[in-house]
Amino acid sequence: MQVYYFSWVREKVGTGQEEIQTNSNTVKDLIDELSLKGENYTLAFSNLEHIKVAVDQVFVSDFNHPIKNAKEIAFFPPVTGG
Amino acid sequence: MQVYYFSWVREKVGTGQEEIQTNSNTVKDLIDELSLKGENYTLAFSNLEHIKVAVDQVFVSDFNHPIKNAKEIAFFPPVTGG
Amino acid sequence: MLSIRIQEDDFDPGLIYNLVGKDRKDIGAKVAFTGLVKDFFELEEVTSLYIEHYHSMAKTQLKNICQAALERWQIKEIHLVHRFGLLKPGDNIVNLVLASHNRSDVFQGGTFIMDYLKSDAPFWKKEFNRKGSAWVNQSLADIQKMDSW
Amino acid sequence: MLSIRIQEDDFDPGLIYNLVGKDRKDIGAKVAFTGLVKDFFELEEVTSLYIEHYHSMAKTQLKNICQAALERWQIKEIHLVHRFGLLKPGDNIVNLVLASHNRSDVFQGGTFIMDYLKSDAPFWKKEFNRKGSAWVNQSLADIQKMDSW
Repeated sequence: MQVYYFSWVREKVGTGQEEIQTNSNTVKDLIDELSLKGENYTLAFSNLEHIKVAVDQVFVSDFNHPIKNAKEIAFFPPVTGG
Repeated sequence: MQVYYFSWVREKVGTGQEEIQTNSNTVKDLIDELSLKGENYTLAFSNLEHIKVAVDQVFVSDFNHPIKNAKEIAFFPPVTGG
Repeated sequence: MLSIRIQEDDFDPGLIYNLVGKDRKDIGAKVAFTGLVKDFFELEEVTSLYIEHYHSMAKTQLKNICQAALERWQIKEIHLVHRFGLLKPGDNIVNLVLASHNRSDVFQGGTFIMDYLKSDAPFWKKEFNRKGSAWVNQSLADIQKMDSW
Repeated sequence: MLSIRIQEDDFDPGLIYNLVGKDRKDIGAKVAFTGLVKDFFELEEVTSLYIEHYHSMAKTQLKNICQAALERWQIKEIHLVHRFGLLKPGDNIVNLVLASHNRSDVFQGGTFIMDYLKSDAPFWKKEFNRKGSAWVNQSLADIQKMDSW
């Protein structure tokens, strides 16, 4: 699946987009898996209170939301447009 | 004093402005006095529920409001601008 | 900055909108409101609308309403124009532009000014169509909107 | 009519405002809102503002927000533009124009769309000045405004 990072999450991870092969079942599982990839990921996901998630472009407030069959997951801080 | 009439009050009275010499003490007294001047005035002031009054360009909700020393009195229906 | 005009001539809402706050760097939000003549309201197939007004009192009232908004919200600029005379469907009647730091100040201030203008500024509308004419009645909704502030 | 654009290029708020509802005779009220870059916010003496966005989701979210407004109020036209990229103080960020029969529909619809856009549309702002840079934080007030609807 495609994983997107925006704003300071992107800056901390060091990339805006990557293709991930995963067996994770939920958003939380994916975050745990990503956090093992390196210190940049650990830092980016160190405080999940500041992280918003969209699964296939829809906001998901429950981190136990399933991600099986999802095509794209995005992690970013609360939005500040307008 | 100058007396002004606007909208359908003006149309019923038949003039938009006139100079009146009066000894009336209140708005109500002036209306009674004007109503005696002719059928056009009687008709214009027949239902005071639909008449708004401004004394020296300030809305007055009490028809017992004094008009001694007033320079201009205006009679008109509720406003509909904007 | 407060600018209020009452005039018979037309104005250009887009031009006014672009000019308000131009070259300032402290404006984060602008709102414009324009009221236009519809071809229906009290009457059907309206061909023209006559706007009568009590000039001296209208100027005072519009100023009072805008001053109240300036005291209540953080607003940097208010530009208000109201027309009188004989207009046609599609014509501009009234135009309001507000500029501020914040969006909620301009939205609330704009709504407030228009609500009060509708109930407190001495303007009257008369509609004409092929069959006749009718003075527009003040709507209960407009009185309630003003009273809600 | 619903028009939504997300673009890097600038736009002309006055021109858009004048075009919306042009030649229609059933529009009694128009509202425009423009959000602009201020030279202060999280930082002082801001020299530039970078707007990042999640394009596909932003398009969907803006459309959803506008559709919700169309269902809730009597609105004839909505024209929304949001910019991304590197901007300077005084530059336009977002522009919204609504047209309707009635003023309360455009004021309420406009406030609603901007409140939701601030909390639900995936755009992020980063301010730059001579000393450094900072991502703008979402304000509690903005969350409360959205929740109030």
